[in-house]
Amino acid sequence: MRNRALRIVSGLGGVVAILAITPSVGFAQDYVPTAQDYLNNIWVFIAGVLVFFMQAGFALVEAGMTRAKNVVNIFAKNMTDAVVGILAFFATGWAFAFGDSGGWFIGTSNFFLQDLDLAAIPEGGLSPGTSFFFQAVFAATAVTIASGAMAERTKFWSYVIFSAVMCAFIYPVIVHWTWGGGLIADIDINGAVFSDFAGSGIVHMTGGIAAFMGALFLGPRIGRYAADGSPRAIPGHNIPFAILGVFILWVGWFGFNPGSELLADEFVSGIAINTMLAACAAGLFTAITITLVSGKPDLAMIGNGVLAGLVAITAPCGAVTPMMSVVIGGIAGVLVVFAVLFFDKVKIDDPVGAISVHGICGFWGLISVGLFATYDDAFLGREDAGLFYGGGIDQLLVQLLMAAIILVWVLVCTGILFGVLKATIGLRVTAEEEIEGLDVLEHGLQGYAADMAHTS
Amino acid sequence: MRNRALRIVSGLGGVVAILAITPSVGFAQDYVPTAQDYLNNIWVFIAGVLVFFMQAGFALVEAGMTRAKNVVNIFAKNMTDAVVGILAFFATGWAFAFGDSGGWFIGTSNFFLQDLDLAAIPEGGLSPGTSFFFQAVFAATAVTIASGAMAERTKFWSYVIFSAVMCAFIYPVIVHWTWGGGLIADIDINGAVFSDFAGSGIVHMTGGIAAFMGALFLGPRIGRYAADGSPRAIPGHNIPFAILGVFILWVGWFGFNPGSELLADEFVSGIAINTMLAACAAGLFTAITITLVSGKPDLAMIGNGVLAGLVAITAPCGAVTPMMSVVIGGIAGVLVVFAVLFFDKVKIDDPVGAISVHGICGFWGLISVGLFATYDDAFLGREDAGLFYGGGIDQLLVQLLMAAIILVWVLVCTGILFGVLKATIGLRVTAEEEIEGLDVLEHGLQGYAADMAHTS
Amino acid sequence: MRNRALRIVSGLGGVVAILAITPSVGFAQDYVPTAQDYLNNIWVFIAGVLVFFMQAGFALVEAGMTRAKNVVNIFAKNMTDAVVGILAFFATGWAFAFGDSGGWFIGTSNFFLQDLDLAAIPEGGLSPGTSFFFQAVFAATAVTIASGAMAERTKFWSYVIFSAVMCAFIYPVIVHWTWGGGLIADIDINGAVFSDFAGSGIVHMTGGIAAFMGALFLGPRIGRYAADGSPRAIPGHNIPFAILGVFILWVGWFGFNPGSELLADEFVSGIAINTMLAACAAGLFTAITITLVSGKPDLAMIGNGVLAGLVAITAPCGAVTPMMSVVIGGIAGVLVVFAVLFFDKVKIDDPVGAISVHGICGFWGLISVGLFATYDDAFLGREDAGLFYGGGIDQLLVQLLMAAIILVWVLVCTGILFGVLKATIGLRVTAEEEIEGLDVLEHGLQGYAADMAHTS
Amino acid sequence: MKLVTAVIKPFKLDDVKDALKAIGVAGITVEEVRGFGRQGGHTETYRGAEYKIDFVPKVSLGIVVADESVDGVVDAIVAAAATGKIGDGKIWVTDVERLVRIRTGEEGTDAI
Amino acid sequence: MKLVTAVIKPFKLDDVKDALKAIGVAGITVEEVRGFGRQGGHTETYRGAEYKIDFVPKVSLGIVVADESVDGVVDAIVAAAATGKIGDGKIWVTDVERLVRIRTGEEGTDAI
Amino acid sequence: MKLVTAVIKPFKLDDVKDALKAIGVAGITVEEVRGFGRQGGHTETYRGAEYKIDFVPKVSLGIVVADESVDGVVDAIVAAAATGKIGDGKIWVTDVERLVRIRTGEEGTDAI
Ligand SMILES: Nc1ncnc2c1ncn2[C@@H]1O[C@H](COP(=O)(O)OP(=O)(O)O)[C@@H](O)[C@H]1O
Ligand SMILES: Nc1ncnc2c1ncn2[C@@H]1O[C@H](COP(=O)(O)OP(=O)(O)O)[C@@H](O)[C@H]1O
Ligand SMILES: Nc1ncnc2c1ncn2[C@@H]1O[C@H](COP(=O)(O)OP(=O)(O)O)[C@@H](O)[C@H]1O
Repeated sequence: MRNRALRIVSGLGGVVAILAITPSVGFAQDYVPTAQDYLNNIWVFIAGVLVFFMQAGFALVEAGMTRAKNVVNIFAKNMTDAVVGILAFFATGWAFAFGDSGGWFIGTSNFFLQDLDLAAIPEGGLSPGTSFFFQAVFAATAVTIASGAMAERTKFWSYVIFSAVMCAFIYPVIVHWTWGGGLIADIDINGAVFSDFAGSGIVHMTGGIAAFMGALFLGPRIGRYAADGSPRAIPGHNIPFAILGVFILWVGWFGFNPGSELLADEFVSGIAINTMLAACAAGLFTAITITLVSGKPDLAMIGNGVLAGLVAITAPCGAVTPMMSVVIGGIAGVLVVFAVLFFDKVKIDDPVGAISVHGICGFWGLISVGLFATYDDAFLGREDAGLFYGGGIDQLLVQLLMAAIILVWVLVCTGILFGVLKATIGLRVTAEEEIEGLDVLEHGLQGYAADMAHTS
Repeated sequence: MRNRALRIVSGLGGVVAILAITPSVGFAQDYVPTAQDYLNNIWVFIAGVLVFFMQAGFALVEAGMTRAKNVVNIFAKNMTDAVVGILAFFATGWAFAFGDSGGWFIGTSNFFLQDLDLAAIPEGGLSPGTSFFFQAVFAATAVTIASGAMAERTKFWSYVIFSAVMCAFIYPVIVHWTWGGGLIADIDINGAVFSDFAGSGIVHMTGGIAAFMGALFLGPRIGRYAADGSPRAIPGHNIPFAILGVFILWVGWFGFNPGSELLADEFVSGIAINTMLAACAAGLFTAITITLVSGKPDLAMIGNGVLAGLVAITAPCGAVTPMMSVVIGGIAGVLVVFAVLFFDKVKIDDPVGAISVHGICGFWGLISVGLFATYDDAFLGREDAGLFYGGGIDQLLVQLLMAAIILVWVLVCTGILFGVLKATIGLRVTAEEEIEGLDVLEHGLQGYAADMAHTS
Repeated sequence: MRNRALRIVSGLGGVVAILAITPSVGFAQDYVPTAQDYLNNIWVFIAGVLVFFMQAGFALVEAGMTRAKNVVNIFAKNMTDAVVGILAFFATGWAFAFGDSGGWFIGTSNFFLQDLDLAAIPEGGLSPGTSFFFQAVFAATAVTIASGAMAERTKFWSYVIFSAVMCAFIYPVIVHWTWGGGLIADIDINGAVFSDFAGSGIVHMTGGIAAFMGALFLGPRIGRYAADGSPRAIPGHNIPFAILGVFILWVGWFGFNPGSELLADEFVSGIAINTMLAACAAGLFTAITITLVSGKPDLAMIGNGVLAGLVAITAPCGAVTPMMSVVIGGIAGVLVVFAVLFFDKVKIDDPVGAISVHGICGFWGLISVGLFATYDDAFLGREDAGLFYGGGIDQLLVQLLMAAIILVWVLVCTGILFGVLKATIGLRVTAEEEIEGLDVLEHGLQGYAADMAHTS
Repeated sequence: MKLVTAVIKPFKLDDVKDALKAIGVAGITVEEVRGFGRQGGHTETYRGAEYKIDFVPKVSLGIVVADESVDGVVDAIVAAAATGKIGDGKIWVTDVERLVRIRTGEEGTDAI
Repeated sequence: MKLVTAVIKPFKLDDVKDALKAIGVAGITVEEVRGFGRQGGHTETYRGAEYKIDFVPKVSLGIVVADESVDGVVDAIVAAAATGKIGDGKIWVTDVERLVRIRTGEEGTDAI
Repeated sequence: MKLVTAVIKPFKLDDVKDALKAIGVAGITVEEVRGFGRQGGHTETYRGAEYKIDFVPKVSLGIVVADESVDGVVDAIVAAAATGKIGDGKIWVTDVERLVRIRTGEEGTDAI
């Protein structure tokens, strides 16, 4: 038992002294962790908190880029991603992703964290508790990406179901195939193995593809396209929210990428620098590109640009130089502009650009490893794996193969899911509800109630 | 003295190398701390920063759930809780809470941090500096809870005085009785001793009771009840603010609970997981409950729900399993809905639900330890203390006794305080001021000035 | 190479175990860092993340204190400070500041981080990677300060150029002269050497002077002064944004000052306490002062006050007692009010008070070291250097000399820069654009588009 | 038909609405407006500099009614909106030559 | 000249504007308003307590036209704004005795 | 009595208000409106897609005055609001049959 006497201040100038001799959460364990072990776990936990903070960022970006009449619904969807998504990952997600698996497909143990000693820190590694916390907030991120593309027209309860299935099954299976050691982890082309350090593909491309399918099944918002089929902008109602959201997401990314080192080592700050520079380069190149395309530095697009850079560097951040991070980010910043224009043209209505930012630039990040990798990020298992560093095309092929597998899996799963939802309880609100706004009809609430209406 | 030469970059690739040989803040000390000691202190400090961030969350939740005409006053009150509250805790709060005490009642040394070596890190513990920082931000949290219940009708300067007294005296005494080793810490029922890991009772119930008294002494806002006495909703003017606030509070809670371990050990992430799951379960169950009650998933109520789960798990987070955290949170999520409805009916006008969230669910969290405790959280001093784990009712009795003591103390103290304020400078603004809004009349400012009014 | 096998979960209950044997980002190194070394670097990195978060705070404060019609432009400027500023610091800033220098003036190596082993952690110090990250976010802070004073009338692309030059050259040179070991670091008056622990002068005064020059070259906003020359207030459009920004900046300052210890040692929390208390005291004294001056507790001014206290304590936070921190902060809180009134009177239109907060109170913080320093903050190299602690006036003189050098340098550089911009592409938007608002004309975007305008 | 325009204090809106409902008024169009008048404004200071809040928030109601209903409507508004304090507001009546219900195309009093 | 005032559903604004442009209307002044009428509102609950959203968002258009154009304008609005659903709104016409273009000081129909 | 309605550029509001005060106007009711007219709007692009900002922000003033004061009021507004640039706005005058001060029940010019 832990010594309570030491928990209670003995009165010596308020010094709180505690000795943690035995477990309080979790059962006993053999290995006695070192200060470095504790540091590793505390650091990754803190990184996880930064990642969780991204939930607020996603909510703000989505809310800011859409209309006031739907703002309550948008925050409700994002709150759902955290609340339902994390519960789903707790129930089955973690088990499917990291549970023991006979074969390549799926894990089948530790549902609801059963039979896990959360406090057992292995030598030089993370305790199951730390791992679960970090993985759970990642899952919440993966699902919330789709929310933006489905904004302003999705039935709330249908979205809740999507969110649950995504975190309970679709995403965890991909994690099992990669970080969990399944299907994709087994690919080996002349020694080249997959590398997706923090999840450009596993997390963002997955979310982006789900976003695409959501937007596809829903169809564009009323008024988004003119009679002649030309796209008409529906400007967001609160740009400050959107950009505040971008800043918060950027902050969160300093947990997302550096935290994925899963250790408190000498490489953390280098990973952070790559993350920072890619975001900056992307923002700058988006500003230049959109100014050339439409004449003005459209801040909403620049916001997309910064996020595009962050998404792209998520895979290569541990394997490339700062200079190449600028290149990768810069390309993402150009890419995202044309991607947004493209999806607009083909009538995929994505109010916040989630497909372009997370889907397209997630893909770009994944293959950029095959082009620019020079350091061993502990996935690659070798130096100079990138094509431009003499590594040949093997790595590029593995990355492409990986992207293809993720694409197929998410297309099929979300296709079935959205199809079933559409056929049963329905995916889209009525035209009347969409025109009046979802807030009052779905939630009985106005986002911005006027004082007027309720005094006396 | 510390070697300045090392402070200034010698030019070797910009490597900043420093050796801290002797103290800079605080005086000399004997024990030479280990890396683990430093880790403990840095971690708890960072947790304290997260807790401080909660101030922004409280301000946003309160502002979002009230009217635009009072938004300046609401941010002013929350800023006061930080500014005045922390100064008051510095002046006398810490001394009363953690100063040496002859007996059970109150500490009487170290006013204004006098005679404390802030930098003295004891073996396996926290320095007075780290402890003070962490405790000070807790104090600011305790006082700011009441702000929400007193919103839209309280005189600013009266609130300032309340805020000061709360942090200078009322709250510190409770801390002294518990974490400080006084009255409540001395209770022992067949070996069962109090357990309030991070303060469901000490911090939140305390704040909730003060909130109740504030709302009681103030009376309901004009227009809150119809002529026939039936409650009329006064919807908040900015739901996005409210939910952003909930997200920020949630983030802060990852400092509040895990930081209360007061060590960087293997239990931190488990505590965080319990915190996260309880919040999720509460949010989900509130969504379901309010939908059954009023037909729609009211996001403002769901926001309360998430906070209710966080408050409830604050006491048991170190002693229960993840599964039981879901149960505790889920119950809190249901409880908070009916608590809000109840206080509405009895004409206690609590604009943000502070009494229900912090008072009622703080109480629930406190007794839930007596029901579900299975691990030793270093307060309990034993395993399986909970009723449902064969620990008998002793623990439950201690927790109930503790709750009763807190209830009486806060009722009496705040009763006297609000009574005196009401009898002297007055507690409530004039009806005219309340109708016009507090912002312009109390602060000379509009929350949202129109561009119109000030161009040319 | 790093062991991939350990990267991929072997299935043992999802425990992710990793051993980082060799570098992934950066090349090999000789010294094997200890747990304490890793802790130092992780801590300073996390502090850097908090500092980066300040970008959001600056954006919110500026946006909240200005008009809705310019809110997009304001967020665009602040995003630019991060995006362009950090890229500029990466390109040349770091090299000028910390590169090898033959003499006192400027560094000339490691442009674009060339020839730096980012991962090389020296004994008891920070790796170049950690140092760069921390210094880069500081640079972004220094430049963003000026944004507020130049709000609502500056051409976007001119601001972009200012932002780049500031981070690429003007600020880095000052850093080289001080933390970099140049001109100012070489000053020695009877053993008294400069001390600017976290940059009241180096960062904030620099930013404040640039802000002054910007406001001077731009001239006041249309309508800011009545025909008779009397100042007319232009109230901010969103006080909640402004105060949320203040809270975020306050949080960030817990990275800014404690992080500047550049070590995870026993002094971190003391530095944080000084920072916290100075902010509180400043907020309180500003509230009292402005109430005496204008009759009401003007929250916008109180927000300035809190920031004034934070700026002032930034230099002395490592050298003074908590009590003296209250004094230093309190004085700053009074100072800022009269500074704002003064600049108003002399027709320097500073919409957010950046000159008063960062310039004046940065100067105050710098000289306060000469008055109140009692501990050795590792710059001073001695105890009791302050005038009031028997240290004589030597320290005061050094601080004054330092301030004078910074003043001259920034006045000259920004004078030339703004002069050139004004003479070429122009610094200020047209009167018509200023009246209509910069958002639509510069960015093609409204900050708050009405739903109305885009349905059907 | 006539258009009755009433400028009242915002917190009186619910009372006035209920009063009008009570006498059978079927429709009202409401706007948030700012009023300048005898009530005057405040002179406040923002960050030390003075500014006048000349315009106080008001609510304006527009009600189209049949000629014979005008007096009743005006009286009802006065009764419900009056506080006796300066700034209670104004009511004015203008002539409406034609009224159309968009949904049906009905004209005149049928459209009210 | 006449002032044509039309209260319509917000999402119809673009259609109505285009319809009026089509028939040569040179100017419109638009306001966001709240309407109370047959359409009624919702009774919602906020944190468990009931409240009525009596007023639904509408948009009001004010158009000054020459007498002879009134019918055309009214018809155009009805055609563009009608959905057949309750709440489509109203149009009313009042007489304008004088119109001035501020820029030029022009009066009467020249000022339209 | 007459109701003078003026639609002006927002930044001219203070000047117009002061000008009206100067000639003894006791009360004004102001609204933020959006204007469509010769001034035209902007075609902007948002995230790559075009949209028209057809309506530019304007401010509308409503002033009820005695018949004899109309010309003075109109002239004062024109003088204060004119910039000579397109988009300065319009002023129109309609007849008011009845005016009531809610506070006192006073009618007619006494109520102004
Ligand atoms: N001549 C007027 N024309 C238009 N609106 C007016 C006029 N006079 C007053 N108002 C409106 O009525 C409101 C109340 O008028 P005010 O003179 O302040 O109080 P009271 O009506 O009690 O004398 C004003 O705020 C303004 O909106
Ligand atoms: N008598 C009236 N006076 C002024 N505005 C009215 C009147 N009747 C209706 N309105 C406006 O017209 C809108 C639509 O009217 P409503 O009765 O709801 O539907 P409909 O016009 O189809 O019968 C209302 O919301 C209100 O803004
Ligand atoms: N026929 C009209 N009816 C109502 N409002 C009008 C009319 N014509 C113009 N306006 C209003 O006057 C404003 C200015 O008119 P505009 O034609 O743009 O410039 P100008 O009045 O200088 O010719 C418009 O934005 C609109 O609000």
